[in-house]
Amino acid sequence: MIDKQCKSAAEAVEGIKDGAVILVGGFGQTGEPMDLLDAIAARGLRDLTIVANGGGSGEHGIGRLLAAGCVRKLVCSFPRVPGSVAFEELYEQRAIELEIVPQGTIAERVRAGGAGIPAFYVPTGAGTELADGKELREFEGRTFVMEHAIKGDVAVIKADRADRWGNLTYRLSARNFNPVMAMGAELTIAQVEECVPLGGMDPETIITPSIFVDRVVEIPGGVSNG
Amino acid sequence: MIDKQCKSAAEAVEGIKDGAVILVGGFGQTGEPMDLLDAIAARGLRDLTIVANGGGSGEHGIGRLLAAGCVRKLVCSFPRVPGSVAFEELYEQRAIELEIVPQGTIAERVRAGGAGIPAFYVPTGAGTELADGKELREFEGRTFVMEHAIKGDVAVIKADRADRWGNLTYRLSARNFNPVMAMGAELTIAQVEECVPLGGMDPETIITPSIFVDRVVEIPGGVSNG
Amino acid sequence: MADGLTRNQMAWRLGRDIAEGSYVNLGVGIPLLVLEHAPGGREIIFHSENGVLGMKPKDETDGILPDDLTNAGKQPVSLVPGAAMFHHADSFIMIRGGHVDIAVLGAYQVAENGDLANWRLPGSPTAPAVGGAMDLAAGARNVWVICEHNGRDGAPKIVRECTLPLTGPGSVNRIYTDLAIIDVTPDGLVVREKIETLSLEDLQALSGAPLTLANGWRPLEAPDL
Amino acid sequence: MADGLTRNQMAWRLGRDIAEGSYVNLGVGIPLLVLEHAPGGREIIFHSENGVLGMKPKDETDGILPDDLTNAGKQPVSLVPGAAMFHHADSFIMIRGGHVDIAVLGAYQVAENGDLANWRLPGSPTAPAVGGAMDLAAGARNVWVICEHNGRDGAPKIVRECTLPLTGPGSVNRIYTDLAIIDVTPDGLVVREKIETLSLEDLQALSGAPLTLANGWRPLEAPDL
Repeated sequence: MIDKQCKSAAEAVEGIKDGAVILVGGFGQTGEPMDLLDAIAARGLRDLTIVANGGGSGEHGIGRLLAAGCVRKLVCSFPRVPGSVAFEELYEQRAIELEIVPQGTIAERVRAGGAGIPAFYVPTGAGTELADGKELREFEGRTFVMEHAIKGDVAVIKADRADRWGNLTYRLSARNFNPVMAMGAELTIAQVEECVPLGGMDPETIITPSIFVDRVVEIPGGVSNG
Repeated sequence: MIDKQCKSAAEAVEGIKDGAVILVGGFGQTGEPMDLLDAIAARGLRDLTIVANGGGSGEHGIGRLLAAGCVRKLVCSFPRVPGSVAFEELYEQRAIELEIVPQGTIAERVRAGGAGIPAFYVPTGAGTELADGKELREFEGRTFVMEHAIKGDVAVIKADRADRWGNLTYRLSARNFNPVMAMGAELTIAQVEECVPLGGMDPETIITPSIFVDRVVEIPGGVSNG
Repeated sequence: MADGLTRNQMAWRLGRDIAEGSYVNLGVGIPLLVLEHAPGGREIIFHSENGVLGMKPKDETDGILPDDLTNAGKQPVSLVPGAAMFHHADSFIMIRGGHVDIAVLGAYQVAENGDLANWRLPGSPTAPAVGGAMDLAAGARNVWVICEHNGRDGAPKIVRECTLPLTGPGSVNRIYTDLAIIDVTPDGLVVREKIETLSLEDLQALSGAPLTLANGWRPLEAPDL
Repeated sequence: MADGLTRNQMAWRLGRDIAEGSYVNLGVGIPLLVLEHAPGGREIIFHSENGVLGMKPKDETDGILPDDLTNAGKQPVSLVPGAAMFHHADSFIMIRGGHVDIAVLGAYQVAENGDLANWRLPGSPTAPAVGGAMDLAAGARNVWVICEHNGRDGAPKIVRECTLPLTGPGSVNRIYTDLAIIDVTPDGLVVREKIETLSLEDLQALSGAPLTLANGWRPLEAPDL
């Protein structure tokens, strides 16, 4: 019997290594897998690369991972919001590498990583400093930027419901980056509000099919920054 | 008030021109928008390029369009199934251009067309004759094929339910290419089993959001090839 | 000097120009005020890059947890009938693929050729942050900028050439400020509306690029808000 | 000559090698027979490129219209609990992105280096048709071929080099025929199982590339089906 359910966040994040590239779902606090990130921070890992939309805020989640000194590099579109204290401190001290990527390009690069597409072209960023050093190419008279796939060693995401195979649904805009990150990593770990019996989810309304999910942990409520 | 609903298939296909590139949903007969295709055939258009998974079968749908002499070129992965009489006849007479594209590459090329991505790289077809004449490139020691976006002038698709804004859901595997084709064209036309009032669809379970849909026509049952 | 519009009035005024049936993305800051002041009786579908189509201002009675549904500025919103949810990659298909009719964005500078700078202030000690601005600048069918005509230091935001890092070249179609509505055209910047009591000369003095007044220009007006 | 397995027995035998929890795509033809003969008591998730994960043989009592749910061969199927539906682009993310553990494909020819030819017969008057075969050959983690050991004309399907147009270079990991199970290894083709009464010499005579017999090879067996 397939059973991807773990008993705790700690068990769910076992095996992640120093130096791992970790894809993190969420947009602001919405859909951020705080408990899994806290569990990673508790492991005291080092030199992680975090790929996410933002740089976290408050003392849980990405914020905790940053404050705990686990992160060498942050790849994101919008590192700071009010409350991004840990990030701001590291940035001021030049104690973190930062790669700013347009939001849609992050999503597409991670999807490409999951889709077996090593590179693709976008108009986004052409003619701006974010295209500096990137390969440019014209198609039909317009300039495009070549972007490379991002592949995660691990994805940590938050979903609403799961079954023991790892099929997932999300709550409204808490969906955001989560299904995208789920596709892009070797090991995808989801914290969910509720586990339901196999067959308890309508096949038509599953957003992340089980093939993309390796571990599930039920954490009703979960910690939050606010 | 936004109302994308048309009164008939004939009204829904108004304005399509000779020479148009038409993206067609469906896989086999499942999800093929037969009534819209029959209505296009009835208009006697010429020199159409059809982008679809297959070459149709029977006397409705793509089969009718081919038999009526509307099609100059077929871009597909699998042109013939038992019953693809119209296609086989045109092919024997060399009266149709055929571009064979791997199934996943069709889907991705059309998605790219809808996503503002002019080109991307895939491993599919590398080292085979379907890569002949295509640009190759190595990434991390493996050879990939550059594939270009396909943009449709029109997409004709079949869905299950719609509202007057054009939000769509599908029936099981009748989903197949339909949501992909819906994204890839200037003008997207959907035939649906049932129109429901605005607000009658759960926002979480809509598969094709209304932004991709221009016209909707309710045709319960619809014609079928048997 | 004539009084200009308030931010709410600017947002209200921009809203009047959105045609029924438009799909409109609202950037953070002043652009999001358009949601509050959208014209009634007209169906406009607001897109948020975090996977929402069909948002409306937060209705506290909708039973949705504030953290489950936010706009691009991470503020709680609600849904209209006909709304749809999707993930980030699909959301940016809509943006990059030209499916969004209008992106409303803030600006540090807009050049007469439509170049937009709105994401980074060199020399700022804070980290740069681009969000979806470059995707919107590159992908939306129309980019409307909404911003004060001049910065806090009085410097014009409308310029011949952007001196700040670009968000996108040639992206902007129209500019809504507290003083005027200006089209970016192949023939330069054309004032379609301006505060009635403000002369073109005075408006020009507040601007860093040459303006011409449209035939049939109208007074820029908005109700008290 | 020893009797080989029937197609159903070949499919049955292949099914025994699929580990629990595997995501498995089945090509049209003999591969789809694996669905009918999958091992009981083991959860295997069958993928169909037309947007199905978790299919099972058609259960006429499931109330699903035959045209609403088909496999890659356009035949009606049913769903297991835990099934999920998706569209074609997402389906090929699973395939191209290496998420499908095993693709089971038919073959015209398999070369000793794993080259696969299964999509086009030059000189055939019918149009070529590739379907998802190249995507699967390029993307699945493991490609298992299932085919008769020899064609109707007796020609070996296992060859030194494919003479027919390739579906994918170096794609195949393992070959299931009516006579043997053969691994494609860096050291060449290794017979893991063969019909017990068939000597390696006889099997070699029916094959177009050199075979070696694995230490601990086992007899290829299947129940009557």
